[in-house]
Amino acid sequence: MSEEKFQPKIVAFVCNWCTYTGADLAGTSRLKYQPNVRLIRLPCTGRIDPVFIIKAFEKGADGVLVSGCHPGDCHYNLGNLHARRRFILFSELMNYVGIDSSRLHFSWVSASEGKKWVDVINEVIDTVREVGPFKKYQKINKEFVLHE
Amino acid sequence: MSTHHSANTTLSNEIFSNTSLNVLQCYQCGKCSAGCPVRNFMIDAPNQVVRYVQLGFDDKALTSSTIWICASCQTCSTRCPQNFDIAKFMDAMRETALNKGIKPSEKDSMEFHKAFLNQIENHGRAYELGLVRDYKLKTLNLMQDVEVAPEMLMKGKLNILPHNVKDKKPVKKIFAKSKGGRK
Amino acid sequence: MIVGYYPGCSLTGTGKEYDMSLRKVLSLLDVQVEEINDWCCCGATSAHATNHLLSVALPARNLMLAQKQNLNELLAPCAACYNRLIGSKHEISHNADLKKKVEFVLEEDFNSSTEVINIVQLLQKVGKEKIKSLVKVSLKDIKVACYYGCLLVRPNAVTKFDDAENPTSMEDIISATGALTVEWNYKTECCGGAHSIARKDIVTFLSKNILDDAKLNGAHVIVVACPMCHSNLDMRQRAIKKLYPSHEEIPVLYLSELIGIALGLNGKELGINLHFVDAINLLQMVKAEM
Amino acid sequence: MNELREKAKELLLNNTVKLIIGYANGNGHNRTYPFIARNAADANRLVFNEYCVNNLAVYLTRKEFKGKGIIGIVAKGCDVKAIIQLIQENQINKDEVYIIGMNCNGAVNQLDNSFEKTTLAQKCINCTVRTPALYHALIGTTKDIEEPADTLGEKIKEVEKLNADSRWDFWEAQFEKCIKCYACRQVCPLCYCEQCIVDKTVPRWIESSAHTRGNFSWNIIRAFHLSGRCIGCGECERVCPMDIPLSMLNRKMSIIAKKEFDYSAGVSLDSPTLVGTYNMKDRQDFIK
Amino acid sequence: MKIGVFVCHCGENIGKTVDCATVAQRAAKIPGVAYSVDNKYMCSDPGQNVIKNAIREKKLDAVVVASCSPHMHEKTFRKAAADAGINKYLCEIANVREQCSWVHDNIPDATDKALDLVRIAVEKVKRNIPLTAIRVPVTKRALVIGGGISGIQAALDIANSGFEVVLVEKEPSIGGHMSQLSETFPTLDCSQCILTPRMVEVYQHPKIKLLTYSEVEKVEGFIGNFTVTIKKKARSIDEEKCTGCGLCIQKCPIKKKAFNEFEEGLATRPAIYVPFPQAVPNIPVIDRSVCTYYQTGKCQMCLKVCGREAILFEQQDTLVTEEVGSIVIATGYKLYSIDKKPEDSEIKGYGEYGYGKYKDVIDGLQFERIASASGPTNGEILRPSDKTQPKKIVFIQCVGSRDEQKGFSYCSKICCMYTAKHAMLYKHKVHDGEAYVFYMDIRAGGKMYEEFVRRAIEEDGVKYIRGRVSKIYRQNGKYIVKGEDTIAGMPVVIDADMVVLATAMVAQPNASKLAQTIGVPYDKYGFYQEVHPKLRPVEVSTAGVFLAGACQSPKDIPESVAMASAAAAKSLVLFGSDYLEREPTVAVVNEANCAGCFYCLKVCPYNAIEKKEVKNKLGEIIDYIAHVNAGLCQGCGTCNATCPSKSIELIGFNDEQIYAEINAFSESFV
Repeated sequence: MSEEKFQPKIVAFVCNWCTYTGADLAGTSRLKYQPNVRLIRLPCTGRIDPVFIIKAFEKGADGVLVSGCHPGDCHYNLGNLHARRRFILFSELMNYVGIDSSRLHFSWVSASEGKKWVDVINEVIDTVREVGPFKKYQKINKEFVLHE
Repeated sequence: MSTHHSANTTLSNEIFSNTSLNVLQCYQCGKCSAGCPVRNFMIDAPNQVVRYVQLGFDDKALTSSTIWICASCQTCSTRCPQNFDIAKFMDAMRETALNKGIKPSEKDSMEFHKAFLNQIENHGRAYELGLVRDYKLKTLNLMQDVEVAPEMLMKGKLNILPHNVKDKKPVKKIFAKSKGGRK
Repeated sequence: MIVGYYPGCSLTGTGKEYDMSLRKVLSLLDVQVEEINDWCCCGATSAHATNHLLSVALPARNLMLAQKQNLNELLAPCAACYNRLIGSKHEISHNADLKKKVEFVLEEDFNSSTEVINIVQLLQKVGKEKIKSLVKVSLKDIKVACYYGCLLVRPNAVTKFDDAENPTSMEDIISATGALTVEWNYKTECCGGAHSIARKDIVTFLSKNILDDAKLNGAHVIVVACPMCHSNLDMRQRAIKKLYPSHEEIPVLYLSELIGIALGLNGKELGINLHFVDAINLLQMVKAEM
Repeated sequence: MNELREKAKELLLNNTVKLIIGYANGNGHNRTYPFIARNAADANRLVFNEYCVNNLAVYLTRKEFKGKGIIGIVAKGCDVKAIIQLIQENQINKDEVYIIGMNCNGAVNQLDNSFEKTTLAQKCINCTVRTPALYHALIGTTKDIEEPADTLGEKIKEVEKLNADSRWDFWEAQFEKCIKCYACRQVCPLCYCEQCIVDKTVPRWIESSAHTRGNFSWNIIRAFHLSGRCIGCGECERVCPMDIPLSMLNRKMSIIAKKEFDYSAGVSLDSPTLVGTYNMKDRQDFIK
Repeated sequence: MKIGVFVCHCGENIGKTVDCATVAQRAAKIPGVAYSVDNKYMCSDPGQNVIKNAIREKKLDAVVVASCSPHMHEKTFRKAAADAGINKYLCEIANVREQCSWVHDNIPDATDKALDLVRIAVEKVKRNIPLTAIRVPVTKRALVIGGGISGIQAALDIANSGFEVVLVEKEPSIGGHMSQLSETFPTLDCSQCILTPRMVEVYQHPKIKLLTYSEVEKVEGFIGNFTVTIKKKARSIDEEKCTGCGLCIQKCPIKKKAFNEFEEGLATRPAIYVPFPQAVPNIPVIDRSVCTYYQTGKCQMCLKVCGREAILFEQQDTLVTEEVGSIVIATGYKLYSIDKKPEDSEIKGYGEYGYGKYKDVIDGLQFERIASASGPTNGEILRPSDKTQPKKIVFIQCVGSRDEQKGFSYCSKICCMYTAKHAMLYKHKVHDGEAYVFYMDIRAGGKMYEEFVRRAIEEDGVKYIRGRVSKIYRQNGKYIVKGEDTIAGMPVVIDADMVVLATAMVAQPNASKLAQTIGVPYDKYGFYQEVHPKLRPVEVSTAGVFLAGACQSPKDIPESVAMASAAAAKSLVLFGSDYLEREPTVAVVNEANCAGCFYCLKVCPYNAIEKKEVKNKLGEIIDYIAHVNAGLCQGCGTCNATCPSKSIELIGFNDEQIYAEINAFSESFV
């Protein structure tokens, strides 16, 4: 391959109990995935505020993944259910202003789903790679830096 | 279905890339062979053919009569505990054998398939009398079915003239392009 | 009800009585069939045993023809054709790469939404009650072994029709005629259809096992929904008798023929006279005409 | 008019309410402004007409009124929705507000400098609360009015039809204009936070300088914080000096709330809030 | 602030794909990092000393350890930091093993990522503040759910240590599946004989409160302080009055109608019954679904014959609450039932084996009952259809196990052994009989297990055939079993009189419901998920909850008992101290900014948010704002994300820390 593949920057906000542990399991099982993701560990998807996602884009992320426990599996019983409702509203809003599901991803990955974590993260990276660098956001970022 | 494949033998790789069947999924329980209705006519059991491919004995697998005796009834696939589609595997083996120019040990079956497809290529539909004629000339099984053929003719079950589709071109084209696509 | 009709090659030749009886029965049941214009062979076992792409492309062409005739449902009475049609559609929709290849071969986009159904499914749609209401001849004195063969139920993930190991839908339909159905073991065992011509020995052996088990479980008749099964089970009984002189013949009817008898059609109208094994005794049992 | 003034006088004189938040006539123009009536004389200055477009509910959360006895308010149906929402969010005590509900025949937007040329306000199109859902006294009557087409809904649909990049471009062009004057926040009855997130400095989630990047996050987060809460009074858009179509954001969120959760803000005191509740059956087809 | 960074090689585990020396060098340049070093094994004593010495010598304020997952060694490193004199919450972990070196192959990529993870952790730790663990009292009392052998063992171990136990069993008697077994491998001792004394001990134990015919409805609270609501299903019997005389059972007119669960459907029972003669407690229960009185309003025969008036037709289900400090889950397993495909399940069933259709095709537990001296045939091997002695019997292993298509891909572990036992028992009882076992592999790992299987083959002449059976059908009164001997490469057809299927052990059908009630993760099969497969096999991620027996995965009696004792020991560890230390990651309210909208209260899963009065100088209430009850807060942070003005924040994961982490991300890619 002559031309350099675009390496997207992905930030993943994950809950400590399910997805983070599932990602650990992927490691324990020595499954492989692409290295373009940086995880930020939070106690629960309930802790994930939409401002985190916007800030991640502002800081240069090409894609964001939010991942937690399946409904019913939440370590805090209900955190992910409140989060889910918040994500419905926020993902619709983001889509409306032009950040669609190719850049903003959500998943439920349980502590036992190491394989699913690998599949999800590879899919997210591939999808974001397909749509390319988030030039639109980088433009307003750049202008901002100049402005400052 | 497993997407990971590392048997790394020629044939297993070829089958994996053509059909996504991973022969390593087979754990040799023999349930396919146990339920195979034509097992008694085989020398190698179906699971043994899979085993040959697992071990890289590709020729042994491709020349086994088993792949031609298989009646494609899919009983094996339906019951395989590992969800390995053995019937599809057998299809792939036959197609591979043909592409590699390996003479099927079951020559007659092959001749039948050839004669059958020939009919369709030329007429668009199967035409039994022509089919039987072509097949018998090839295999010299001239006396086969003498006990039923005349009566079939009499009962109007064997058509004397071929059925033709009105427009033969599309079907011919499908044949031509499919052969091309096989390579 | 209007339904598309794909007779397939067999129904124009060895299985022509299936075609005859089916058209008559369906018209009595107020089902109109609309044959696909200029359909071609589905490729049968020969294609899929030797050339995968061809085996998908031929049915795909027919599905596209059906689509162009705006048919929502397509009846494929031959179990082999049914299996090839529904199987190809499944494969194309689950394999984008194959879809591209098929479109290359067909030289058009494949977008057929026509649903392929078998005869049992069609009769289920007509409804047992409807059949029951039209029964003129009760078949209560005969015991039927329903033979599904391989291709109606397998692979179950594709056909999604009935239980793969112990199907009962044909029995259910037949109960509308008053006939009794027997429990037996060879409902879904293969008759060796693909080997019909090249390996007569295999077919003879498999057919004998099927026939024997049906008789052992008290059946007077075997009912099939496939012309390949029919020719193996009906025609091969002569060869079986040669090998095993003690073999007692058992008539083999198409599902449409059995229902036709119940609906008051006579043997000739249904093409029962075209069978190799005489069904006269059977017809006499229910006091139906040949 | 007299009915309102009489009622106001009665309430003030018998000490039912401490004061009444209402509208009074401006100077010579077809214009009204918010007015606090504290006695019978003040009551005589109260008016209610099609120029009373302001949502006065915003004053109810003011420190100077809160906890100071029962406050009367002249409220249209849409204003009452805001009051209901405020009660649900514990911002006002429902026993400490006296709603003088106004049967409303639509308010008008004042478009030109002379305040002569008028059209029916966007919020009045397809209004379902011309008689308020909650009131202590009800004044006036409703009559049939002519309603123009709902252009806001159409505008939203047009943006929805664009591809993601074009949607982005549309909004970028809008947010670029924002000068961070916060008039939208100031006029919004539901922006009652003691300290707005945009004013928070540790950490600074939203950059406060007027630049597209900070503007983008400000407007998005504001729309998100109002989702399931905005009652659609349109005051933010009305006061925006840069003509940012903020209603296109807020209405869109209301449409989502209706579609996904069959929820409308400010409709009844008994319905649970949208955020703060969940349903096991909430949609999750977008979650892998 | 002076931060130390410590990069662990974990032998080759990290070092192979992450260039640890480079990471350490580059980390030194991160602002605030005063010291940075790599080491072969950070978690080892010398490794920990590197950290401790650096803290002391370099006067570090905080440390970041780049190593394995925080779930592995966060505790270790925090303790090391604390030993060296800094607050343990000023230690953060960068997970460069599970989430970096083990999942990536490319060294430059993995090294870059590792450095990023370090940077993120450094930025977070800069904003960490010293915290003190929260102390909560411990209720020294345990709940054991499930009264099978695992639950019995766990309950006895805890009770014998002097602590109270509440044992909840959903069936009318304790004993579980073990009470159904005939003899146990590899010693062939009688199952009932070794189990019954334990059951009685439970019943008579002064420290054990036994609640049979009861189910856990609700669990609230947290480790050391659970409040459990238990539903006592109506037995229709006054347990105080009943003497267990059994007269009611004898006189019940519904003699042979009801399905006998204990006998696995091979026998029937009356409407009022005890499951089996040795039942504990020996108190009957009325099966209302078959009882004539409940169906028609007439009969009341049991009431008429009961000398103690102990029959209570009007009895209702009751709820009882219990305060406990730990919970042991020992809910066991079910056998894969293949006769009928369950709705909304992916199980396809084995139509080809005819289970459910043929009476003489039975499962392992049914054979246990047939072989049991107390069973429906008094231990004589007779086939269910016609009560004749089968002369040819076929056992099929791995039915439902190791079968992705029709069952589960896991191995049920015990079937090899119990099939060998079954075949052996059969041969001991039917000397002229033939026994065939179809197997794929023999998995006889265990003390005296392999020897046991060899005995079946060599001494008792059981014929083992390697291959799976494809079909069973009935012909001429025989069951035709079609298999393949894959060693000989030959088809095998056996005309058997009876077939025993070694069906898979599966999770209880309502396992996920209980899991959600308690907050226990479970795997895709419904088995409960332990925290660590090797080092913490009886703990789950919810602290204070422990697992015992087959609810965690298929296992045999000795393993279940060992696990039960382990779970008991874990509870006792908890009861060893009066107070527990809890993570201080709780939410706090910025009272000056709180507008009192109480969305936080609405979303809090623990009701930890209270309304706090705000008073003016005159002492009048002028407003309400939110307040967190730190004892109830579990630290999920949902309130923090919901609060529009961020006036409630989660300590340890506050906005500033997360902002810094996101910010670190941006630097990392520049």
